Amino acid sequence: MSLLLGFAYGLAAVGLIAGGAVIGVWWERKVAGRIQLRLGPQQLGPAGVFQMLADVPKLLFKEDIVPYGADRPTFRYAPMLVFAPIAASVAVVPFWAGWAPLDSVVGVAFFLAVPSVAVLGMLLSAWASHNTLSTIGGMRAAAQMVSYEVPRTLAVLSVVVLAGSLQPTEITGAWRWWWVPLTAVGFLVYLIASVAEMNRGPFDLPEAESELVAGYFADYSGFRWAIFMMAEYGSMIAAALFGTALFLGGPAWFAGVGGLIAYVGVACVIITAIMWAKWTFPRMRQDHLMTFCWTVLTPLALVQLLVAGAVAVWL
Amino acid sequence: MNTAVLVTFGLSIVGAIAIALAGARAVRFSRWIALAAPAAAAWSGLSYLLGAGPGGTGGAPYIGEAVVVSVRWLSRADAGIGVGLAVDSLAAAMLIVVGVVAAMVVLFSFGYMAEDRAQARYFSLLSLFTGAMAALVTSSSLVGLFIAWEIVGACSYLLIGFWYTRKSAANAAMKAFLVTRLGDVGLLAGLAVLYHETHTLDLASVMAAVPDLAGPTVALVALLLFAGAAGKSAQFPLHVWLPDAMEGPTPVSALIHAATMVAAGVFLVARTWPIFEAAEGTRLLILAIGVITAAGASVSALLQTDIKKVLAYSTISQLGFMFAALGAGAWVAAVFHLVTHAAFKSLLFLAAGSVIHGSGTQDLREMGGLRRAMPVTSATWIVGAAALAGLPPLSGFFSKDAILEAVWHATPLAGAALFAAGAVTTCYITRATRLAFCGTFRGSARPHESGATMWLPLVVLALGAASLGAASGEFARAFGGHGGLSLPVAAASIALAVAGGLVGWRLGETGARRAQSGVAAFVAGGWGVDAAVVRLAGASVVASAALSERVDAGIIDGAVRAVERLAQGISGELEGLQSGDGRAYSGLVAIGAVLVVGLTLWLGR
Amino acid sequence: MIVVIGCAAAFAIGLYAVLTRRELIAILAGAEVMLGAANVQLVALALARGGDPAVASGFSLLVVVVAAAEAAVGLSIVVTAYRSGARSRLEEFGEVDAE
Amino acid sequence: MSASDITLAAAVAAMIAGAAGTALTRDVTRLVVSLGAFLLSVAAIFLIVASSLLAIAQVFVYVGGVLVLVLFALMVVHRDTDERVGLDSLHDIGAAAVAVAVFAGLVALLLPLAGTTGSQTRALPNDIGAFLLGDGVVAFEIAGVLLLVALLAVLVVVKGGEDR
Repeated sequence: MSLLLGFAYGLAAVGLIAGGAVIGVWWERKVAGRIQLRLGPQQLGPAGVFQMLADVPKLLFKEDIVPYGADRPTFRYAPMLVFAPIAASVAVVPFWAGWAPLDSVVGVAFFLAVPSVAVLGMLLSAWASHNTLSTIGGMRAAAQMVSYEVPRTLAVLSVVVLAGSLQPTEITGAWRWWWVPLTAVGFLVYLIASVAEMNRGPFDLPEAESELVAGYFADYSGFRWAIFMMAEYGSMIAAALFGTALFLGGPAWFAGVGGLIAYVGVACVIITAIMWAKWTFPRMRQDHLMTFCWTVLTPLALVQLLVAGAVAVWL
Repeated sequence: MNTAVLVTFGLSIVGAIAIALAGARAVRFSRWIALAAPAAAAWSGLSYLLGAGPGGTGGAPYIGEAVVVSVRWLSRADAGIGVGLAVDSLAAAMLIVVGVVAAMVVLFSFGYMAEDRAQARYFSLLSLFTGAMAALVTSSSLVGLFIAWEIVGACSYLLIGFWYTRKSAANAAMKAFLVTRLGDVGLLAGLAVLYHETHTLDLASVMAAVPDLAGPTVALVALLLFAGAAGKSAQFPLHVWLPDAMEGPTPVSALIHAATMVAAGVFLVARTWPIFEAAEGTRLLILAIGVITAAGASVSALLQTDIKKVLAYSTISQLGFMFAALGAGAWVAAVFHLVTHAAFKSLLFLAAGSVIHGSGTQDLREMGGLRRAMPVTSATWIVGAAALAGLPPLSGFFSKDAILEAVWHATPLAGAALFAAGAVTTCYITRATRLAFCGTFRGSARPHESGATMWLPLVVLALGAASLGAASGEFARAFGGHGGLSLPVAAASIALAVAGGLVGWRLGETGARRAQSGVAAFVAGGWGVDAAVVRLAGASVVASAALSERVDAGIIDGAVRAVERLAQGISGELEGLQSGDGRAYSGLVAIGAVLVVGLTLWLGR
Repeated sequence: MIVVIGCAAAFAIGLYAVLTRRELIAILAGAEVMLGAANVQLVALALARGGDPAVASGFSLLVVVVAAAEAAVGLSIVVTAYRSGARSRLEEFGEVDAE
Repeated sequence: MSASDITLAAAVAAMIAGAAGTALTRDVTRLVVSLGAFLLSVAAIFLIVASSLLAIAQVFVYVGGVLVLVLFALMVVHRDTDERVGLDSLHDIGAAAVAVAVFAGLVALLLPLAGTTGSQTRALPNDIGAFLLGDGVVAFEIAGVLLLVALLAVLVVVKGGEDR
């Protein structure tokens, strides 16, 4: 029974991410176009909305190329290892006040821990391609993701300390409006670290199309490439939803469907902001990236944790 | 009062660190911190005594009157050691002594050490010493007391060797450290025995447990504690370090080697008085040693040509008086003499420092006529000298007569020896006074009076030395004794003092000669203890070296050779195992694990 | 019971890997297997004997953390050794001290 | 056998399979995948018998951390070889015998200890936290210090390698 339910949730999560990615691509092109004083997609349908429908079959029916010399089974299945954990992490997001698909007592740790398995998929796919550029991209991705997990976890911990629980539904239940000013710095750190975790601009060094072609998925094409892209959008969606729920209290604002709509709306605003950042800032350099993580974000997150801890003790 | 005590320690420790860190440039400011700590100590003692009122505590020294802090340390389920601070009348009196003398010495040092390059170290150590001494007198457990006792000893070592580039100073520091360590071993052993018997080292609990102890145990403990006290207080066989300790700066001699640290032995005995009260035989030994020290050292003082050496032997002699009083059972008199002695002896030392500073020499033969050049110094010196000589109405008269009376009542023989020592005391101090201050100047420098920071402490201490005697009745009553003087003793003592003074005056006129002849040199050198130690140590070292040579060649070398052969044999067999192959190593570990598991199973069957 | 036997088996397999592998990293992986198996064994035995699950889990957590630190140090040594002489096999380290 | 027993048996089987793969495979990626399978099944066993927090920590630290490092190190070491080099082993009957002996010893030693009075409760994160900051605080602190030392050690080792 529970297996069946889990299967249903997994399917739903894949659907959510796939749909989100399709809409997200279109939306990102529109946003980027506006930012760069152009229009973006406009030929198919009103404001080019049917463009996203046209993209899907294109990706699905492209030839699935496996390069000569690649480690074939690993090359084929490593993308799944990138996508699956991110899809799984959506399961602990508290969509409804007091309800999440997987209402675990360690939900927050789950959300932070499970996507880190995706690094393994990236490294394996990079390794399996047997391609220098891919290998460099994979190593960059590993270094970046392992590093940025630290400030991200620390930032989330400040909310955990305030709520006294690792259960997302309990945290949203305990949420108070003054957490927002109190954990503003933590939210910022969480957001930046999340963007770095999903390898999006301005932290997209592992892909770095101008130097590494496309990094760890340089040799992928067709729907395997689409899986990487879906993973990127999926982790953006998950990060935005989870951050909104934890730091901004998402589902706790209103009861019922209104609450869900408001929550998802705010998450969409955050996603838009993440896109905005990608099209605004230039890509960082590798050493700046690491310095920024260890000397700016991590101390900031620690200070935030200290402040939150002091308040929690004082309460 | 509690705050004041804590402020003392805080200031001392923070001050010691801060002054040391701030370095020489900030010393003009930071030395005020070194002055503030003893002031706080004096204030805490004074406020306690004023708060307690006359007769506030009766009977034997009593700890736990006002506990400042108390923590458990090294605690175990069945036993533990507490350390803490507590103030009673005895501690308060000692706090005042330490505080006032230390404050005066620090103030004096402002001028005396003004030219020195290492002032920061100096004031830092003084500050540390003050704190440790305050801890020593207020500690509520013997452990805390012992720790402070050792810190005080370390400060003494560092300050005697303050001018460490001088070989004599470094040697003197080493000697002081080693000789006092001899006594400290006894003290530590005594504490161990006490802990073994009573399972506590809290003073109050230990003292409460003393009546239940067996007689021999108490005697042993008293003897061991007295060994520590004798080392610190320079009593007869262990007195050899104190004259050499004069290598340190003179204010240090005034503070550590006259007023406070050397008196810690007396304090220790007074603090643990119930033990000594129960140990009759040990008290007799203390009396004997005290009298021997008092008499012998006073004769030695008569033959010195160095003004500081005179005072050093005088200090040993006066400490002998105190121990004689302790041996005779009059601990209140001993403590009172400790207080007055602190006042007049630190005064004398500081005045000697002023003389050395003003005349550029510390050799009595090169002084003379300083009365005119240094009026304040000479006037205060004479007050101190008269107090030391025991002339009424100065403080020394009251305290010494109390001792004389007590000892006379205990054993007339010892009393007579002490009377004689008292006469010699007057004699040597009169001689020194005449040599230094009367006649004409024989040295080469131009003597001049010292600055205000130097003569102001002299005046303060002179007032104390002159007037403390008036408090003798109060003092005795505060500790449950009785005041008042015995007229015959007083009369005899005054008569002897006058007679001694006349002789001393004559001795001073003939000028000072370095003691050349055999007997005189023997006496001046501290009754040959140093030489005996050297001879004894030398002989024993040679003997033990010969013995150990035989043991070394026969047993140890043989064993080493046997082990060597064994090791060579074994390693020859085992060298194949050390292949440098990690796989083989881990395999061996695994096989070992299998063997262990198998053995466990087989044994556990 | 099945956990106890399974962990013993995994431990023995890890030991075999440590003993027979030539590549240092593979040896480390074998050691990780041994550590993981021992850790599970610790928890399983503690619970099977009626121990406090919180205590067992807490100590296992510490073991996990410490073992991870050990793995990080071991791998950094391997990588450094490789960079200093392009050696990655155990038998190539016989004369480390000769450098 | 209940459903949870079956899950547990499956997890144990996966664990042994992962361990065997780690020990025997000749392929770098299969080694990583096997080790990952082993570590994940350890996490699954933790989840079933002990505590979800422990399982998550296992995933976080081992799969997300240690395994990535192992793969990373493998990539560094095998970076510049053009053809794929297999991970060869020196298969040895003696080593196998030792391993089997260890297995037998462990089973004989530990199986009698595993009594039947197992507690079926699982630890909540709060209980573990209370233990770690209560009775286990010394161990907790020591582990923290050890981590710091390990961090410094890695820095020193890597720095030293760079200087050389």
